[in-house]
Amino acid sequence: MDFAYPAELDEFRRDFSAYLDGIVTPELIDEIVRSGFETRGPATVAFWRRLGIDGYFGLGWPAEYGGGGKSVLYLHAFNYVMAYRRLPVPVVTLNTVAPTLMWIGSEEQKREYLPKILRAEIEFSIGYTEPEAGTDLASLQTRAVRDGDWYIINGQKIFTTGAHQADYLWLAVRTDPEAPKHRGISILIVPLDAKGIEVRPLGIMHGGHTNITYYDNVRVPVSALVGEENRGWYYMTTQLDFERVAISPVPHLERLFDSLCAALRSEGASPPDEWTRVTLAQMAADINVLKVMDLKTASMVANGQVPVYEASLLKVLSNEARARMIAEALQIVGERALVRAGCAGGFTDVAGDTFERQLRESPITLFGGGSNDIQRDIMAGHGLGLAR
Amino acid sequence: MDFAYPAELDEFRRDFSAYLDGIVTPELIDEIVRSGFETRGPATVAFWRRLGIDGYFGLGWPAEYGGGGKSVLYLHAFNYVMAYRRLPVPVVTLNTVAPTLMWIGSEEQKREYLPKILRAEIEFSIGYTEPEAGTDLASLQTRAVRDGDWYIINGQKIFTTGAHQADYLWLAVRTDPEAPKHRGISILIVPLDAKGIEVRPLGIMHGGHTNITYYDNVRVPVSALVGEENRGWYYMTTQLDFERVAISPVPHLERLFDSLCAALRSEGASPPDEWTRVTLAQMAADINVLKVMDLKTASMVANGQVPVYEASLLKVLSNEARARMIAEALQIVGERALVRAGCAGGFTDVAGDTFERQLRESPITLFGGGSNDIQRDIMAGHGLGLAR
Amino acid sequence: MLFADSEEQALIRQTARAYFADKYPAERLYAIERGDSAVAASDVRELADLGWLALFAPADAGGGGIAMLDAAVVIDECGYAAAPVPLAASNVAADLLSRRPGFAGDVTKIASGTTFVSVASGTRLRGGAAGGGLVADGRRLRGELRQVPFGNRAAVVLAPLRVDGDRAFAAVALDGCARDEARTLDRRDFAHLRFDGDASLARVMATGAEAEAMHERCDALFTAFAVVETAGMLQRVLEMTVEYISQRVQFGQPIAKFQAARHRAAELLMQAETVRWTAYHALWRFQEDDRDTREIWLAKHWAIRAVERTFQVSHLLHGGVGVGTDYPLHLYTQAMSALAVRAGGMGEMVDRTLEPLGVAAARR
Amino acid sequence: MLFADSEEQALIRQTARAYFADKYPAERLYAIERGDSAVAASDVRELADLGWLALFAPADAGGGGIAMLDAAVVIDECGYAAAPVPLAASNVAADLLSRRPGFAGDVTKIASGTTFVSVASGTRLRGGAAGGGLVADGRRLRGELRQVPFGNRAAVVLAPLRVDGDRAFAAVALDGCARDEARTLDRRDFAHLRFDGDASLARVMATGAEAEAMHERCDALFTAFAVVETAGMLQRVLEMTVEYISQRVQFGQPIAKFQAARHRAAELLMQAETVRWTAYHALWRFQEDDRDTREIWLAKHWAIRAVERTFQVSHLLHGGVGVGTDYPLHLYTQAMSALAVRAGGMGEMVDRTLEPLGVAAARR
Repeated sequence: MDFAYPAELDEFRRDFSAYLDGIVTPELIDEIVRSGFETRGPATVAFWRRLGIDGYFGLGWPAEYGGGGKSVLYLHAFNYVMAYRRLPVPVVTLNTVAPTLMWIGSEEQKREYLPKILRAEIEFSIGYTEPEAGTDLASLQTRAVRDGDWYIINGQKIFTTGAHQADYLWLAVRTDPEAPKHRGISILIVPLDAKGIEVRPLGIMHGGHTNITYYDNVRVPVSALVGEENRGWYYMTTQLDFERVAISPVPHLERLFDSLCAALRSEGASPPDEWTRVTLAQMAADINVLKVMDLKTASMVANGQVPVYEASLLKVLSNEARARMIAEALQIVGERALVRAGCAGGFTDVAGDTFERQLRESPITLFGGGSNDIQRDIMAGHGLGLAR
Repeated sequence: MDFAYPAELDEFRRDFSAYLDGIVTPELIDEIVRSGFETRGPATVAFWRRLGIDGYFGLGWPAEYGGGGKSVLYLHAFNYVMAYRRLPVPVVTLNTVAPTLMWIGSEEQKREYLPKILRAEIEFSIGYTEPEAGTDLASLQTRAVRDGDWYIINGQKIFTTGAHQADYLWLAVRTDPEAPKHRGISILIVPLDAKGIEVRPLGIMHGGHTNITYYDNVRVPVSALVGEENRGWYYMTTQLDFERVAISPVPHLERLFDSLCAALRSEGASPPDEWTRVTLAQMAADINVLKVMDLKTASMVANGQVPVYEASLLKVLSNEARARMIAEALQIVGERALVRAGCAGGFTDVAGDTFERQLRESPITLFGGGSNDIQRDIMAGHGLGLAR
Repeated sequence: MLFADSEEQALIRQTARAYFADKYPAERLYAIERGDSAVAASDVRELADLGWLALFAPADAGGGGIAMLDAAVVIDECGYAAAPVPLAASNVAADLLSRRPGFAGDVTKIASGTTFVSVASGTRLRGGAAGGGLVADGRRLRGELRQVPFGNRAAVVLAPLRVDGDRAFAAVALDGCARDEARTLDRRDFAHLRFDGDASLARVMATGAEAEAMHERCDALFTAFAVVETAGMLQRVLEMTVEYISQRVQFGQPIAKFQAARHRAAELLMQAETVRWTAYHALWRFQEDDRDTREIWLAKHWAIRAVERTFQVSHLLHGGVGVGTDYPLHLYTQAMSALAVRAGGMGEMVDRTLEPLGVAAARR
Repeated sequence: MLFADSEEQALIRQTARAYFADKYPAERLYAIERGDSAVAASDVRELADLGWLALFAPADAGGGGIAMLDAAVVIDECGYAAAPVPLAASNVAADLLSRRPGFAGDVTKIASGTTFVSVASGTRLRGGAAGGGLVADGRRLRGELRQVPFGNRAAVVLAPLRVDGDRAFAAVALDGCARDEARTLDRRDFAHLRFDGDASLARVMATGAEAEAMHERCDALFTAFAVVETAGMLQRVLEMTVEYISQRVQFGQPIAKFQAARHRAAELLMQAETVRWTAYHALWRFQEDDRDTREIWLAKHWAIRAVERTFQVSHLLHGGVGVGTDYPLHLYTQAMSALAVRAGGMGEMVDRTLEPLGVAAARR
C-alpha cells in the first residue's frame, strides 16, 4: 500500500488553481450562473479556447496528438479542480470522443477532429439513448443502412444533450439488425448540419433542456464510421469504464459540504442546532469515504488496471450520498434554500449555485450512466462472482 | 376515520396491569431473567395456569369453548401488555393451535385439547421448517404415509423450538408427494412422547437452544389429522395472517425506547450527547409510526378484514426499526451495554434484560415468519398488484 | 376504530379528486410552473363556492363547521393533485380568526372569497425568520415577512409581531407593504413582504401568553396539514411509479418484473401509508385535545425522511422520463421536498420531539 | 499510489491467514465462546515468537520495527479469523512504552512474551469510565478500570490516572488489584480491575500535557486498529455470505439468483471495501504525521454504521443458519458489534469529527 498523493500532482493542482484565478473573469462566472450551469455561451467558449491553447484539454493525450502525455491522475486532478469550482468542461468531447478516436479512430478522423478538439473549436453531442432504450441501452433501434459509400440513418434519439449547440453527433446506430443486440451496433460521427436531422428541445426539471433528435434519411459517408462496423457496443462500454474514473463525482459533494460549513461558520449565522451538527459529522465521514475510494479507482487506472466493480461502488456511494446530502442541505439552510436563483432572500453555495437547483439536478445521477440497480448488479457479478 | 381507542380496552389494559402487579412474583421474574427469557420453568407454568384459570388465555375464544368471546382487540391488548413487561406467553399454543382447532378441528380434537390449553395444562411446539425448507417453507419433505388407520411419519425438522419441553407437536407433513408443493401438505398433532421421535438441541446465538427433531417411523392415528388432508398449506398461511396481528412487534420496541429514556433521565446519568438526543428523537418518530400502523392492522382484523400487505408492512418496518434501535441503544449506553447478564458493571432494561442479549436475539425477526424480502414481495403483489 | 374513510369522507374525497383533476390537469400545472398561467382570483372564488377556504372554522363564526379530519381529506386530495392552491393557509387563518370574538367578520369574508387571508408560517417557526420579523412601534409598522404563502395576492396575513415590545399575534392588512416575488422550489406565488407603514394596519388578535398559544396553534395546524398534503403527494407518486414500471419495458420485460424494482415500489408504499396514517392520527389527537401536539411533530419528523426516500426511489425507478418537464413527477418531488423544509424542518422537529421525553439537555 | 498489498504485505497477510486459520478454526472459537477453551499463555508465547506482540515499536527499543501499515495487515487478518487474541492492545502498549526513554525494557518483555501488557482504552475514552478512574494519592493507588482487554491475564496495564491531582499516564502493575470477570458480547477475557493498593505499582510514563498527548495517541491507535480489525471481519462476513447464498437453494434455485439477494451482497461488498480503505488510509496519515488523527475518527464513524448494516444484511441473507452456534457468523457479528461500541462510539465520534470543522457549538 502506498497512499502518498504524488507531490507533482499537488503542485499541478496548486498551479492550475492559480492559473484559473487569473483567467476566470466575472463575466464568465456571470454567464455560467445565469445560464443555470447549462449553456455554452461566448465567455465559456473563449474560456475553453484559452484552456485548449494552454494545453489543458490535451493534458493526458500522447505527444503525437499534441498532448501533454500526462498520466490519468492529471486528468483526474484537472477535472476535480474544474468541478469543485463548478467550471464547465466539454465532457463528452474530451472524455468520450477524443480518447476513443485516439484508440480506434482512422488516421483521417484523427487528423480531422483531434486538433480542433484540442483547441476547443468543435464540440460533440452524444446520441446513445432512445425512447425505448434507456437503461437497456443495447436495444437501440436507430438504423444505419449501408448504401454504396454512404450510411443512411433513420430513427430517433432522446436525451441528446447539447445537440442544439454542438457541431457533431457521436451516434450509436444499429448496423446489423440480425445480430444479437450487443453485436450489431456501430458508432458514426454525424455533422449536426446534415440534412434530415431535427433537434427538438425537451425540458428537464433542473432548468434548460436536453433534446430529442430525429433522423430522416440522414446520409453520411462511410468514412464517418468509428472503428469497425458492429463493434460499437464494445467501444462504448470500454470507454465508459475509463470515463467514469476521469470524472469524479466527489468534488461536487465536497463543494456542497464546504459551502454548508462556510455558511455555518460565517459571521451572523446562528449556531447550528444538534441535528445539524450530527448531520454535518455524518457528511464529513461520507465525504472521507468518497475521497478515499475515488483515489483508489483513479490509482487503479494509473496503474493500468480497469476498475469495474470499484467504479460501480463509487457511483452508488456517491449517488446515494449526493441525494441525501442535498436534501439535508435544504434542511440545514431552511427556507432560504428554497428560493430560486434571481429572487431575493435566497442562498447560494461557493460557486453561486442554489441548493434547490442542485436538488432538482440530483435525480440525473441516480440513473445516468447506468442506474444504481445496474451498478449493484455489476458489483455482484464482477466483484463477487455472483452470476444472474 | 375513527381513531378513538375504545374506552373499555383502556380499562382492560389498566385492570390487567393491576392484576399482573398482583400475581407477578419476584420468583417468577427471577426465573424468567435467569433463563435468558427462554425456558419454561415451574414458576412460569404456575403463572400460566393462573392466567388460564382467570380467563386470560381464552379471552378471545367463543363462549362455547369456555372463552370470553372478546374481540381481537382484547387479544392484542393482552399480548401487548404481556410483551411490554417481557412476560412469557405460550405463543404457538394460544395463537396458532387453539384458533386453528376452533376453526377446522374435529369435535374430538376440540374436546381433547381446548380445555387443557385454556388451563395451560398442555403446550405445543411447531414443526414447520426443515433444513432444506426455510423461507421456501412449502417445499418441506417430511412424509406422512397413510397405513390403515395410521399415519407413519419419517423426516426431519429444524427450529422445532420448545420441543424439548412441550407435550405435542403441531407438525406440517407431506401427505401427497405427487401434488404441486402447496397442495400436498397436511397438519398432524403428534405427542412428543411418541416412539421414533428424537429431539436434539441446536444452540442459538441469543442463548439456550432450539431443536432439530427426527422422525423415524413415528405412528399416529388418523384422528391426529387437523382439518382435511392436503389442505395444510391453506390452514398454515391463513392462520399466519391472523397470528401476525395478535402478536405485535411494537411493545418490545417501546420497552427498549422507554428503558433508554428512563436511563438518561435517571439521577446521576450524564446528560446525553448531541448524537444521543438526535437519535432518541428519531426513535420517537419511529415508535409513533409503529404504534399507529399496529393499531391500523389490529382494527382491520377487528372489523373483519384480513390485513395482508398491511401486516407485511408492519413487519418490515418493525424489523428494521428493531435492528437499528438495538444497535443504537448499544451506542447510547456505551460499553456497559456489552456486559453479559450476571457479570458486574452491566446495564439492563426495565424488564431486567441486557441490550447485548437483545442484539443477539434481533436477527431472528429479520427472517422468522418470512424474511423482509418475502414481505416486500407480498407488499408489491398484494398491496400494489405487481405480479412477479 | 376505523382506519379508512367514513362514508362522508369518501364523498368529500371523491368530490375533491374530481374537482382538482378537472381544474388542475398536468398541462395546466406545467403552465403554472413555467409562469404561463397562475391561480387566479376566479380560481379562488371557485374554492370559496365549494366551501373549502374555511372548512373547519365553526359554522356560527362563518366557517364550514366540519370536522378537522374531514377538512384534511380536501387537503390530502389537494396534495394528490399537486394543485398549487392556498387551502392550508386559508383554513388555518379562518380557524385562528374564528377563535377571537371580534374577528368573526373576517371568517365570513374568507369563506365567501371576498378577502384572501394567509398566514406567516414557515420554517423555524419559533422565533425564526418567517414570523418574528414584524414590529409595531407607536404608529409605525416595520419589518418583513419572508416567503408568505400566496403572499402575492393575499389581502391580509396573520403573523406574530411585537407591539411596543410585547409579543402579539395580529391580522395585518397588506395594503401598504411592498411585495417581492419569492419564486421557490415548489411555487411561484410566495412573496417577501416588507413593511414600512401605518401600525393601524395590524389588528391585534392576542397578546402575551395568548399570542404565544395562538402562534403555537398556527404552527401545529400548519404543520399537520403540510403532512396531510404530503401524504396525498406520496400517494400519487406511488401510483404514478407503479403505473410506469408496469408499462415500461427494458431488457425484454416490464421493469416491474425485476425484484429490485418491485421492492423499491414496496418501499414507496410503506412511505405513503405511514405518512398518511400518522398525519391523520396526529390531527385527530389535536382535534380531541389541542394541547396534544406531540404526534404532529413526530409525524412531521417521519415525513421529512419519507419524502427524502420517495424522492430518490421514484426518480430512480423513472429514469430519464421522470426529470422531463412534460411528465408530472417533478411537480410532486419538488413540492414535497419544499414542504419538508417549509412547515418546520428536521432541526426544529428534533427539538420539538425531544421536549416531551424529559431527557436532559446536552452538555455544552 | 497503490491501493493493494505490497509484496511484503502480501507475504505478511499470507502468513497471518494461514496461522490464524490453523490455530483458531471454527471449532476452537466455539469452544472459547462456550468457555470450554481459552487463549492460553502458550498461545500468547506463540504470538511473541511470531513477533506480533510489538510489531511496529522501533527495533532499537525492542520492537519489530515494521511500518504501522504492515502491522495493520496482521490485525486485519486477526479480524478475518475472528481470533480472540490481544494483538491490538499489546501493539499499542509497546508503541507507547517505546516512546518513553525509561521503558524500553518493557517493550523487550512484551516482544518476548515475558510480560503481557494491556491498555485501558475503551468507550468514551476522553474522561470516560474506562480510563479516568484511577487515582494515585500519596502512597495509595485507588479506583477501577472497566473492561480492560485481556485484563484477566495481563501483568501490566497502561492507563491514564491522576497523581496527586495532576493528569498522568502510567504503566500499572496488576499484582495487587482485584479482577472481576467481565464477560461481554464478544469476549470472555475482559476484566474489571479494582485497585486499593500500593501507588508504587504505577510507574508514571508522562504527566500533564505529555500525558494528555499519550492518552490521545493511545485512543487514536486503538481506534484505528479497531477499524482495521473490523475491516477483516467484514471481509470474512462478506465471503461467508456470498458462499452461503451461492449454495443454499430455495424456491428451486440458489438464493444468489434472486436480484434482491445479489444486491444485498453488493451492499456487503461496499461496506467491507470502504471500511478497509478508510481504515488503512487513516492509519497511513497518522503514520506520516501523528497529529493528524482526523481520518481515524471519520473512518470509525463510518465503520460503526457499516457494522450495523452488515449485521442486518448478513443475518437476513443467512436466515436461521446464521444464528446457530455451530456456524461462525455469530462470532463475527457479535465481535464487530462490540468493537463498534468499544473503541469510541457514535456520540464520541460525532464530537471528534466536528472539532476540525470549526462549526460553532449548538445553542443551549
